[in-house]
Amino acid sequence: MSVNNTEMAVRYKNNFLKELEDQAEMGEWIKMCMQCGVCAGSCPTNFHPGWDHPPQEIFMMVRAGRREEVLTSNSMWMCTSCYNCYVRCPRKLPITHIMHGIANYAHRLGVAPKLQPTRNFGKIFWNNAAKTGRVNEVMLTVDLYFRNAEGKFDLMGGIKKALEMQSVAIGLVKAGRLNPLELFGGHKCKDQKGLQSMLKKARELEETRKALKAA
Amino acid sequence: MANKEYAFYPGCSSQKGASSSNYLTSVQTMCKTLDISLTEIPDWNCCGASIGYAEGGELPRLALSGRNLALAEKHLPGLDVVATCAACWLGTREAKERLEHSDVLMRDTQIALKEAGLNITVIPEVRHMAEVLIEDFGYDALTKPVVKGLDGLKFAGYVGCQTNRPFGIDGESYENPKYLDKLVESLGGEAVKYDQKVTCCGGALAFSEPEKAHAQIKDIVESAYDGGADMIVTPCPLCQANVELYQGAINKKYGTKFNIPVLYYSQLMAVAYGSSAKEAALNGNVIRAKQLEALAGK
Amino acid sequence: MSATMAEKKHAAYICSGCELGARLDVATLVKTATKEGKMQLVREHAFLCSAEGVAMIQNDIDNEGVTHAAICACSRRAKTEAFNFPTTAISRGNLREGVIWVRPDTEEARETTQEMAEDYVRMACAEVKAMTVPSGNPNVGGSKTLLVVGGGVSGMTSALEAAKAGYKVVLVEKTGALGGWAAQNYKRVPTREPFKDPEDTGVADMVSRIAADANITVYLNATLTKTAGAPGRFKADITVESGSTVTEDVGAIIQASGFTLYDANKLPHLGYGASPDVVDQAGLEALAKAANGGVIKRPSDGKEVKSVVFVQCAGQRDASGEHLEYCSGYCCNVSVKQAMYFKDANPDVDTVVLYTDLRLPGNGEDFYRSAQNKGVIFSKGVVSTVAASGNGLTVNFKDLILNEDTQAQADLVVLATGSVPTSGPDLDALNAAVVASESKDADIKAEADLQVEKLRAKSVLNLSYRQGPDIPHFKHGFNDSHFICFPYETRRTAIYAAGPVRRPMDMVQAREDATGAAMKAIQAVENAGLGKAAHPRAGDLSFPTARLEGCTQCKRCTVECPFGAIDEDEKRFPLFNESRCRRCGTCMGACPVRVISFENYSVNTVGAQVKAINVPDEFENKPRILILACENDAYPALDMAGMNRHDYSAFVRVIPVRCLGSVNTIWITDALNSGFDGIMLMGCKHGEQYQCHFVKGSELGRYRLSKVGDTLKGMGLEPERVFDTEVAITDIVTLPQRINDYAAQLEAMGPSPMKGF
Amino acid sequence: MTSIVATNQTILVVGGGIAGMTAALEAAETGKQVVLVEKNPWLGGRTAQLYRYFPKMCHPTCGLEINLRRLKANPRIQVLTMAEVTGISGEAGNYSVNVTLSPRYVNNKCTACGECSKAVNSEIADAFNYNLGKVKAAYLPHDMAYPQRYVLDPSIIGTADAEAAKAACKVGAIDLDQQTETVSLNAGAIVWATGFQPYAAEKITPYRYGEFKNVITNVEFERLADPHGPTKGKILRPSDGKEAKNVAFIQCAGSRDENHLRHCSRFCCMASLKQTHYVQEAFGDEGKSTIYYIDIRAIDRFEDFYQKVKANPNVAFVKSKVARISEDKNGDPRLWGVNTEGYKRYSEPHDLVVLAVGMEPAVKGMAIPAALSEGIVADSSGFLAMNGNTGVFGAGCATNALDVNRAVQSATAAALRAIQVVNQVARAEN
Repeated sequence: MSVNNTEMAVRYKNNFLKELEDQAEMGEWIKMCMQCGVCAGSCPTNFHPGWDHPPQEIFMMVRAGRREEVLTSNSMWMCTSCYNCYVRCPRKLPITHIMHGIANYAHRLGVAPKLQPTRNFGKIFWNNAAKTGRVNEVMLTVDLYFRNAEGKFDLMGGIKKALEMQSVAIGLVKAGRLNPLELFGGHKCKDQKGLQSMLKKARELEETRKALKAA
Repeated sequence: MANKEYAFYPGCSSQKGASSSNYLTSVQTMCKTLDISLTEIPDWNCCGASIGYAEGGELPRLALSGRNLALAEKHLPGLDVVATCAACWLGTREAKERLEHSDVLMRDTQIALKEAGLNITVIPEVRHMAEVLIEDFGYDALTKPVVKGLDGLKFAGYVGCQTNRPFGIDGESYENPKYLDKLVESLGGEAVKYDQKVTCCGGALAFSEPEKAHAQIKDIVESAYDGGADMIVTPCPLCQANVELYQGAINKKYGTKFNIPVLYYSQLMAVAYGSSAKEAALNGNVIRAKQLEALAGK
Repeated sequence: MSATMAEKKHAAYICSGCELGARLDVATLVKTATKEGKMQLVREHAFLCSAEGVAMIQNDIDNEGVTHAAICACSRRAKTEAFNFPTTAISRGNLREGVIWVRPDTEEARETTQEMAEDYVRMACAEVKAMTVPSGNPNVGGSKTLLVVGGGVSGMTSALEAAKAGYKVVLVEKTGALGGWAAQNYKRVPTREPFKDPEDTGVADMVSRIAADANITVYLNATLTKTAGAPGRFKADITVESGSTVTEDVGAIIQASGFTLYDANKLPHLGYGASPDVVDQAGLEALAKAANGGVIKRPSDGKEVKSVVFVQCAGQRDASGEHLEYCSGYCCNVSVKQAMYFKDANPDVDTVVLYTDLRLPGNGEDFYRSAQNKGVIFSKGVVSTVAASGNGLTVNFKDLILNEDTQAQADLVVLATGSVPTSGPDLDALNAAVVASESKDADIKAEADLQVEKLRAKSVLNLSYRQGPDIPHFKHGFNDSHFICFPYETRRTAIYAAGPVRRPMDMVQAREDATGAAMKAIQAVENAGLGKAAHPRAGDLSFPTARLEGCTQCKRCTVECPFGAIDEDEKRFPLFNESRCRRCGTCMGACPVRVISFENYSVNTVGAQVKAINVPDEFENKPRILILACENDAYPALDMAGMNRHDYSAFVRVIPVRCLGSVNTIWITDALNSGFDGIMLMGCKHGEQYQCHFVKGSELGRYRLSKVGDTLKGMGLEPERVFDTEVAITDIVTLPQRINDYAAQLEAMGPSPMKGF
Repeated sequence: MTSIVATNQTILVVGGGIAGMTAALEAAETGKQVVLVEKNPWLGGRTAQLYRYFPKMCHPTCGLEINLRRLKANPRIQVLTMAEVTGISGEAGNYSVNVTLSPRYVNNKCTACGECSKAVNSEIADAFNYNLGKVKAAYLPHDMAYPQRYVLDPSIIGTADAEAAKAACKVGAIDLDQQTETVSLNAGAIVWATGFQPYAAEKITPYRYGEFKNVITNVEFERLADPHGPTKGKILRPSDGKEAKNVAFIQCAGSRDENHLRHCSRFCCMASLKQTHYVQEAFGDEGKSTIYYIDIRAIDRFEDFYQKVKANPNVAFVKSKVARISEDKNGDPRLWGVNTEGYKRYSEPHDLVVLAVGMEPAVKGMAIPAALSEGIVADSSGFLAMNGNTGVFGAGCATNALDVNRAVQSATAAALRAIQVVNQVARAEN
């Protein structure tokens, strides 16, 4: 393959590695990988199609300075948080968290794959939980089904998906494990004010900390 | 004065009308028999779950868990925090470890907690209910209250991921943990041998990329059947939901005829301890566990 | 104390324990020993290895004047602590492992088994009569001083460790200072916990300890111009810069002549020579020394190095054969260390190590982790070329993990080129050139003379040995030992190679190796002083003697000795240097006129056994097969076959030999003449993967015996009558089968026509 | 009561494997008094349990024979088998050592005739063959066991079997009254050559050793290939005795792994390369080997050996640390992982899996007596490292992960270090 020289110039340099050490959760561990590949083989989604790069390969790409490819890769978003890689890594790298960290960084930069469904769901989930401090499963489902990847409300798409899941939903309602009334508000924390300002402060602190490192 | 007391962290999915509300019901029944008193952490919040990484970032997630820990410490001093949900337990325990190992993170978390008028001095132990049963009671003690042994019933003990890795139950192997089997056996049931005991159910991908999750769930259910199991039993709400709810979809896609009940260990215990089907929340199963219901009805 | 003819008294002891009494007619064996064995004293005992049995023998030695005893009981490998009579000549008749344990306990087998036993009694008697107790080599040298050649870490270690044990050392270094390669280093790879950072080379400390050590004499700018003599009495001519020569008396020699880096000029494709910013590991050490902890600057323009790429296996592990085929073992560690030079001075320097297999054994893994932790990037990649580009260098390589051809830019490139031993000339090449130089053709001669001069100039030891001036090479020019269990066994007694001259190694290994070499050298001088043999017949007091009046000066002994022990005197007779000898007997086997012998092992001790064997005239059920078995592997294998009760033919008679190399063809012709139907020769594997404990012994023996074909033809015998079979000590199951197959083959061939003559 | 002659000029060697034997022999052949202590009933250690050596493919028993002959011929070495050092006090040049001897129940009258074994019925696990087979409870540990004396297993003492053995012995070599005894002796210097133990493979849980019958270790594979092993040299897999023609070798099984052994054990790569020859030897071109590795560490001239194996079309190399093993219905172990050279997934069944388990120093976890810890310390992997002036010296695999050749060098060096101490004592006393 041919690579243009501007990109070449940063190949196999510490720049990107350093960037992730500063910006990505647990990024300081990436350099410790010895390329044994046990993580790749341990990942349940590895044996499904449509997976670009296993963790070990991502880590090698980081060292090779392939910034764009790494950050736009869908690989990190394949993580099911099963922790197989984490417990088997001979170098004790917290691989699950590193992958989450890189994903989160790519997401923050806004370069992560737009239509990546897990990225989308992760966003929906967090906002759902952070809104009241407790997950509202009904709203979660609605947001998941009735919003497209850009977050726009999408009735037809929603109805289609809902129909697919109809039997499941009915089963749950029958079993008392799905309460439609939650559409109109459900469980929430009492101390909303405290909770929200806590989260706001946490977000601020994190941003400043990372900005400082970037500087 | 109860036999044992704990600060209880039920988690979102256990709430009334939520996807694992039957888990909570059966746990409460089980605890009554074992004389365990669970005091809910006042105004607890979501743990952020693993999937929270995408939008949440590190510190906000730590703050969420930090808040629960601070509340537990404040209102229920000296009590271990016990979670029934694998994700809640894992998220909270990870937070404990990170905060205890990083001054920077602890400092920032405290600053955030201050906004909610809270702070952490000593982080309590964070434990999973299964851990508590095994370590604080032990299999023999769990056998004692059995009045309706699960004799002749075959269970596939599905441990899954997050109660098993990275922390797991002390002394168990990641690849072949035995605690769930032993639990089943201590209730008189038979734990079948099958090889997908710790296979991931797909976790959050069940929502975002169902086809990937379904493929894994298929492997799990298939091998449970191959092992000769009548039912699957698990300690994790997400495992329970994923493995139970998508059997229909999988049948459609793969032409299988799956219809195997997926229960919580707590439901088995409730029944074995002589509680009614309702107390064991067997009505909370989408795929009904007829054999258990029959036993409970006797 | 050696017994003279006058006071000889021969006794035989026959054991009836371990079922021998039940399986054999011991009374007849006693008769055999008395009548045919001509033993003056014969005793039977029910449990000969018991305290009482041993006391009985000892009493005969002390009070009956027994000087020679044939002990007919179990194998010579068994009960050695019981049958231990150092002042008496002892032979062992192997009636247990060699007879009753390899024969079925049946009526029909009884007769042939008995015949077997009787022969072994005859053989034991005949052998012991031909033996005398060795009195030790009289020609011992007294020097216990060690000569160490080479003043690098290996040589300095040998010197210091030997001196610490109380031995005098002469240390010869060809340059003007001690320290060798290590002295060129800025720091060395860590040698102890936590294996995280480079540490001081320790050279200065060693040099000062040597200076302070009264036991060590150092010659700088000095070379060894002549080494004559033998263990315990070497005379080493040491010539110093001025040209003056000192002669030192030394007892043993340690060759620690070290290595040089593989010449990077042979790697133009990696940019060496094209750009001053491509250096080898020595070049980088020089830069690091200059920087002395500060930032490292590149040679071309003195600019601070901001990025460096290390190319592993440069000119090594090369299958094409153009460069080094081997791996030098230490280079991965060294590159890790050198990358740290940069990182420790400035963490922002980009350091990339390109490797195919990272080889950091043992705690090297900690060093590797430490480097990663410091931000050194490791990439599994194969470098194709290094080219100057603009103001820097471009390293083109294939990233094997990312599976793509790619490149990296660098201010500096370091080539890990590996080591080439300073091991003296290849003796085979030299000897070939010497032969050629005797050519009549003037051109060939001139060419050869030049070659001889060139090769001789490379000599490190300049031994005045007939077989050449240095230690023979093993592989890739290293002076290593071929043995796994016995790494110090070179083919020159009391001369030990140490450090990177014997195989590529790092400093930690070199120090260990040099200490071990000092151990062996000390052992060698001690034993040379007592006239004892060195490994593998350690402690053997026998030594070869030659009846020169019968010698035809054929030179076979001097050429064949695997250890270069035999020179020629001014009258061109073989001159034995006993303390160089390893007692394998190859010279004895090679001698066409049979003038060479050992006191306890000779043409006679074996020949007498061959003659003692009763070869019946009739063939029916009584063929005879002679087995000459190497005592190191074949004989133990036969013993263990017995221990496992694997039967084999009752018609074989086994005689252990020190080495196939010691087998003299006279034994073969005698045996054939006396009517043996077949002869099996059992020796160790030879060739590149030889297992012969005397290196070349089995090979030389085989070559020699392959010539008996003509003899056989001359006698009108089929070539199959002599069968050479390679035996490993583990052939416990297959060996009896091979014996039986051969017996069957002879059965089919019919009797030897020589029978009854 | 066992009597040992020893003074403060005696060198005590602990461990009778190839390192210990070498140290003892080199010292004795230099004229020193040596006491050699071995906990097994026989000498030779783990090398005696190997079928072949790399890179020569020669047989360890060949060198053992020479070493035993050196030993038999040397009056300066006293050998104590079934013996363990239980206490050390004193300092360099003057140690006093307690050695505890377990009863063999067979005295030196034994002629190794084997009658006792015939008489005994009960069988015990065959320790020499890593318990892959069984032996009679009255046994000669192996063909080259030295001392060449039978052993009675404690389990039969007090039973009819023991009496039967005693009755069968015509030379009165069986002494059922033998007791454990502790003797104390002097020593000027000590060589600690206690060797290594193969890493406990069951701890590497993803590989299911102990659960899946057809997952074995490299040391066990040596016994399978050995004609004197439990399968008479046939490479048969444990589950069903089927010929194992498709063998997988998993490198770094425990080594280079912070969950297990943090060090590289050095010998395992060469051992597996060697063992591919066993497969080839047994099945010719039908024998297939696959080596799963991170880095092939065929150091220095061993590279030749690696290149030869690499050239063999029946041997495949996959750069991958195997993630896990599952078991197919037919008993085939199935390996799951990713070939990291260009990201290739695999899920491969094999007839047999050989775990190239690494070395753990046998001293690990063993309480180093106070007198030793002065001069000798354990590194992070538990290997012995020298620490200043001392009369105690590590040798062989007690000091590092070494192959046989390097272990012998290390032992030879240790012998000199010990001699330095006793020579100093001698000089002081003269």
